[in-house]
Amino acid sequence: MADNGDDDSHCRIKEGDYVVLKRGDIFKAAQIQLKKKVIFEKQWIYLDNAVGHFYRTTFEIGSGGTLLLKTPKEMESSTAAKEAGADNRNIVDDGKSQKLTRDDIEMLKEQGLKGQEIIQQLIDNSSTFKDKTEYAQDKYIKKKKKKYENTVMILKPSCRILAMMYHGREPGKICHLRHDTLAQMLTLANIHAGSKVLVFETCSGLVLGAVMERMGGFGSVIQMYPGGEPLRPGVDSFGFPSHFRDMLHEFPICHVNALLTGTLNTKTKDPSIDSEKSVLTAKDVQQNKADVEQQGSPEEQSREASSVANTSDDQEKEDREKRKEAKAQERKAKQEEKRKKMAAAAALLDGRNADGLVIAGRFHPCPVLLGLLKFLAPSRPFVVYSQHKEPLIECYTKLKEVGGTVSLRLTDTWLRHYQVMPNRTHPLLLMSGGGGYLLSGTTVAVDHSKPAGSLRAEEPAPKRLKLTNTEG
Amino acid sequence: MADNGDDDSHCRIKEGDYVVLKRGDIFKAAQIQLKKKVIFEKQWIYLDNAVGHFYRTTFEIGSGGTLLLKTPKEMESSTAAKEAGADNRNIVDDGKSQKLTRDDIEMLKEQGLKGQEIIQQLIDNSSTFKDKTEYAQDKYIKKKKKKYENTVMILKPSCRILAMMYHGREPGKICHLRHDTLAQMLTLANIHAGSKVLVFETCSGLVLGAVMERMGGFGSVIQMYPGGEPLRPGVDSFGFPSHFRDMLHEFPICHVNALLTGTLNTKTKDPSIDSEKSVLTAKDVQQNKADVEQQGSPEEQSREASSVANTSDDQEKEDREKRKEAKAQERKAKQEEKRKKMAAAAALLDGRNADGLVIAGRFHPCPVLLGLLKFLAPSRPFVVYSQHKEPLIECYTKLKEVGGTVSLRLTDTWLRHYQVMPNRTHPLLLMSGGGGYLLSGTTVAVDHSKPAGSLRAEEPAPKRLKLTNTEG
Amino acid sequence: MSFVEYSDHIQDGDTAIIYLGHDSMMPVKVQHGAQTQTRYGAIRHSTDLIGKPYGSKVTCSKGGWVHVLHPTPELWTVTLPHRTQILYTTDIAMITMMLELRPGSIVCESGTGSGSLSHAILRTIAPTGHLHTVEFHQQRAEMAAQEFKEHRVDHLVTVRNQDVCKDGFGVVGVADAVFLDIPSPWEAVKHAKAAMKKQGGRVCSFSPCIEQVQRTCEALADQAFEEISTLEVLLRVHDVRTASLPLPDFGSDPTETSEKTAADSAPKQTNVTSQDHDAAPRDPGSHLGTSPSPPNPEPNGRNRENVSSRRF
Amino acid sequence: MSFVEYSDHIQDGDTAIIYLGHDSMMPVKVQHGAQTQTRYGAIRHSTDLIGKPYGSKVTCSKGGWVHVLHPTPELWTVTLPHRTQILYTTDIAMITMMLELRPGSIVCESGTGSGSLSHAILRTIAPTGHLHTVEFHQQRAEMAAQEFKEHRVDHLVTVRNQDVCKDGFGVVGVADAVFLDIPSPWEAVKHAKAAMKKQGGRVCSFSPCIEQVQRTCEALADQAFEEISTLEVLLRVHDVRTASLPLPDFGSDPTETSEKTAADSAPKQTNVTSQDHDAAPRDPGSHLGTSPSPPNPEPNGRNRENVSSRRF
Repeated sequence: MADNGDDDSHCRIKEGDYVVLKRGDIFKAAQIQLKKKVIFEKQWIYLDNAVGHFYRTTFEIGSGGTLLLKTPKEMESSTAAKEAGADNRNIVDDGKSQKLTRDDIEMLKEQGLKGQEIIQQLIDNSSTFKDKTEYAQDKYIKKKKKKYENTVMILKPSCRILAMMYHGREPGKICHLRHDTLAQMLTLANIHAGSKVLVFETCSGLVLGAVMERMGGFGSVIQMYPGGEPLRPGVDSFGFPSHFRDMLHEFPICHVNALLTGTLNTKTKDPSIDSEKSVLTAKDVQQNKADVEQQGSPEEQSREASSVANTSDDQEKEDREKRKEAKAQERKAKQEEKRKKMAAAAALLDGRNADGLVIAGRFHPCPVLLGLLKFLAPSRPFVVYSQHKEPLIECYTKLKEVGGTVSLRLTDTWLRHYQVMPNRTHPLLLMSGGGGYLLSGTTVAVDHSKPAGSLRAEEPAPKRLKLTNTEG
Repeated sequence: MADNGDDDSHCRIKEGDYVVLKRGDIFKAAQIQLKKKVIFEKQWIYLDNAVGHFYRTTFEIGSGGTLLLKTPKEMESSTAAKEAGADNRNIVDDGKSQKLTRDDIEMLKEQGLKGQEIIQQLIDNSSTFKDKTEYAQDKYIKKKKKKYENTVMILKPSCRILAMMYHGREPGKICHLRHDTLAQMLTLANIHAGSKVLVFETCSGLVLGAVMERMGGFGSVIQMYPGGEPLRPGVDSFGFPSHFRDMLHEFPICHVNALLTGTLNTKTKDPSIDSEKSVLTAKDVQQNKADVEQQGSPEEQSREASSVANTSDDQEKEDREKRKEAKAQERKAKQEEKRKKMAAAAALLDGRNADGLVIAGRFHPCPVLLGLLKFLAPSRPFVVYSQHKEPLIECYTKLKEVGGTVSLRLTDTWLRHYQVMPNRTHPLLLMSGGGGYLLSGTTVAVDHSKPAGSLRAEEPAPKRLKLTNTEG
Repeated sequence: MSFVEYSDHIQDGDTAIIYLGHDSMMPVKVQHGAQTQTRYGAIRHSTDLIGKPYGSKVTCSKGGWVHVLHPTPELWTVTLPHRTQILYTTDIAMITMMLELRPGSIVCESGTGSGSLSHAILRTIAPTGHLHTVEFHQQRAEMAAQEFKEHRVDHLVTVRNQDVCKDGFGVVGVADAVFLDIPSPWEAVKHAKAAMKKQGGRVCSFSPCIEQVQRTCEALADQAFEEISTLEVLLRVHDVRTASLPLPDFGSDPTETSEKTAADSAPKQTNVTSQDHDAAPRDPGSHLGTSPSPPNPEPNGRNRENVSSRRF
Repeated sequence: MSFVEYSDHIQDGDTAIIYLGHDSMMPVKVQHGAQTQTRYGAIRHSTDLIGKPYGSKVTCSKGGWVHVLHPTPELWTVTLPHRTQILYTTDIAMITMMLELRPGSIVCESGTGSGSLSHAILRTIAPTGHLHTVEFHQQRAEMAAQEFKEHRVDHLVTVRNQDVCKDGFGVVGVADAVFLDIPSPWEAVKHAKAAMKKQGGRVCSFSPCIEQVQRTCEALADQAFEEISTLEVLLRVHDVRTASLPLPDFGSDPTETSEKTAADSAPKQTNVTSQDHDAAPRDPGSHLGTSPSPPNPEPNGRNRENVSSRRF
């Protein structure tokens, strides 16, 4: 960003770059890998030819899926409105206005006609086109363009683009979080460089990546994850510089209570000599496996199943033993790696002085929020996303009950696009509701003069305050 | 409506007419009564001078509250934009731009200056007015106009106007039903002349009046009311022709079960010889009183209380006896009247072949809907309004469970106004949520092949069907 | 059956609405001997429909069943054959209220289009009102007239095949309300005024684009319409369903018993009843209106008050 | 304290936010020896604030208490002294995302106004970015510069007192993003382009009126900005509360026992948790934007992608 203007190397597409392909409103994340097919809108594409070009270049997809540089502004409005009817009184709708059949069009395609040429053919063969109003002609061309134009633009990824991509392609994978809602979250949680932020999400890593983008490599992000491995496939798509990874920590929430009560042991090298730890890691692995299975690798499952079924001779038995041992080693190494990571994250969490908390996803937000709020310093913002309003109402009510927060707000946003065109300006559809709901607020030092009923929540408060005093 | 165009007598304001006073966005219902003060926007007004003028005439309120015909188009944009700044860079906000003090303005008012003259004085004495942009000047004038202009327009009431009036003045009295929501209700329930419609509302009679307006005196409206007297103060404000009253019937819902089971006795002349009936009417009266008290007639209460306190001599005792007897007579007459009305309504309901059902108000809609749906013929629409979504979700779920309805939809509407002005066109605030929610659907003949669990709801179905067959 | 009067039983010649399932309906012209194919099999009119009460459940030839509904303007709107873009119920409801329609109203409308609004107007103004509807497209005008006949509302409506911008509504000084849904409403404003009763009335124009609304507002103001207002109504449909949210596992916690109890006593799944809304309003033609108010033929206020709305 | 970095304790010279209650806050400049009056009584800075942790509860002289919060751009937006109409958080959040702001971004802004957006931009682009903000009103420019200093973000921002439409942003070829909130944004579009890096960037313009948006879109298209889009974001705030709905009494019903049970077993009052929304969005300036996309200085696509938005 703060580069000098003449070095434009970071504006050019390089091998290995994570990019986003775009056609119209359709986005798809991809990586530039030579000779590797990418499927986009039902077409195979090779991205090789993009290398060296600037981002935001538009390519035509040639035969065999190679990219061809698109000559600028080839047609645009050339076909529109040469001869237009004043209204549609003369159009009789008999379904026979287009003389080209579907087969004709397929033939044109096979002949290698470009999208825009096909559209011109369609116009020439439409008996009603010239009688249509200018407005209707435009609409017709747009529709056909969408269907037959065969171009792709290559974009540098950003939180804005990826959020729109996910919402358009796979809203279920991000719990229907809309990009305007994500924008609110990042702002309401005051995400910025140099802070220490907790993120708990099941939105494919989109929220985590967005937080990392806003922190620009400065500070710490601790991904709190539900068990097994932290899942964040979307983070790769941001194409962050490698040093961004240094910000990122992870902590499994199944150890949250142990951490809070000081019973979490992260010092032990060999988990087998620590029984409590061992139990915990076994659990981890088990959950991990469950998660992997959920993620859909049935091969391993069936392999294991078949190996059990086929035990007949000793050789096989021995092999199996060996495999078992190798696996155990592998598992141990993994556990050790995991332990180290957890220790680092635990050290960050231990001060209970985090600067922000962002929760999004399919888990019931109420226990998640109440559990993780304990790690925030006082006077720090938090924000919780849910696709549904009801669980956030529960959070709101619960927080009001236990205290320790102010400025609670339950909100959602509506997004409305407008078409702005000469004589054709109008609002487009209103997007609302589907974008999800947010509960936001700010932590405060907990009040000691509350009635006994809310003691539980009040309990950790002095500790929190003290920690802030000593470590801040 | 279908009058000949030359008779404009119905377009002129007459003594006794129910009218709506309007200033800006403020509405108030009133009746034209000679020499009677009406309070509107903190001012006393006599409407006498309006008589004979056309509806939609604007009057200036003169001294003493008399109406003066406003000379047409007195000022409008005369003051605006003679000399306007291009932007606001030169405006220093020091709170001293207006040289007239509040006292000065009060003095001008006392001198009898009209609103527009006061505004001109304000402009002349503003040091920043001429530096303001045209846009800001306009805004300024509008604001001052609202404050100092002293006019009133007299409108003929309509469901549109009264709905806007109630929502603006006393939204609590109509359960925050917004006029666009009311519009949806009337359409979704297919309200039209010649049908038989059930209305259960606690919206001051606005919904009932709206239904009556749409039926134009043709057909029957049965107001189902919760006990005591049917409350509908808003119906008067519609100023319906007297024959509209012939449409209107009323039935207390506390007799619904009796009616459904055939145990309702409406034939008896003297309620005292029918013990069951007597119990019911006593209850009516009691509820009636409670309602009247709620409506705020504390005079009667205190009068009764004082008469109890002052009993000392026989004369007084006798008087009290007489009064008691007179009251009992009155009560009897009322009961008889009520019985007759109820008998008429019961006859209409008995066929269980009503054409529409409209529910709105503060009662939990779920039991109300399930209870009153039984009176609808199959293939008839119903609509339920609630300020809150949750009770309608309950209705929805329950109806899905018990069957007998199709096309269930839970909706709300958003209303957005736009300012359309040269170079100043923009959307205004979006009104939403506050307008309430609707559940609408259509009855069907109940299915006999349902599981045992929903038997209760299925039970009355054959009866309903048969009634339709025999009476339809 | 008529679109302005309920009947209890299905008769030969009726238009009935076959309810197939949520948001799935089709209209059918009931004819002795005819059959209608549905995805649940055939419906034979003579045996399955004629003489049956409206609202009945009918078992189709493949064993599936449907409900047969009495037509209403609202059911018609969602099942009618589209000859043009149509107005939907949300807008129709608002237009009906803003035009203050009621039994006896005399209404002018252009264009007739597919007749979606026309049927709703006729329902509201019957039995004593009248609709003058103008459609410049001949085929459409004829089809609308045919439909009005089939729906037994033809005594309440006059269909004219002419250009409203050039030739007006064909009536003068009779209308309580005028509705415009044409590409250049501003060209028809003077005709709208002419069609209205001299004591005044209301006008509503429905346009997709802001520029059309701007020009129409100007034309309305020029013709001395008052209280011009522009508005849009959007419908939101709420789906009612149940969602399960997993609860997080924070691990065992021997020291904080209250915490533990709170976590463990809760079920692993929480049921929430939740509503999702259409990301966009159901009605494709959302609604923006200008509610102008009417000519002022005399100085002392025989004003017409009007609404004009526009479509996106 | 700084607006781009959290501190744990309140210090002399800080700007702190006093939280008085729901939707009621005020900013205070912390000064040794100073007092601040609130409706709960006075707060003495030396004893009540300085040295206390942010988030603390402070008891005022009348016995009432408040919380003292660390400033954030969002808290500042709702407490800052208005010198102009300001941008609110809902729009700011959208602008920040649409402009793709992040640490290191070079941003141009005009006008500075009351600095509501400026603070949010600075928060997001710190510690390596820079904001060039242009304000034509001298008094406002000076007050903004003063505030940036007090809020310890002055190293990240250059305030210029000039007319952006005539004199531009005072920088050329450096900006990743440009934001316009001026009456005639179309006049500044060429300056926006000049201020941007030659490889491209994004622009956002915020205007109340559709005509302004139309002219701005035209100017953006003329300057070869691409993917121009216009949008509006509206905030809805839900109140959480409990409502009681009375149940109707249909009277006794000896024959239908199941019915009766259903009615009688239900309580007379049903509690519903219900949300009411603001009838209107909280932020007075609602939001409409055009997201244009950028100049195309070379045939092979070194494009800038832009957003422009407008305010109502």
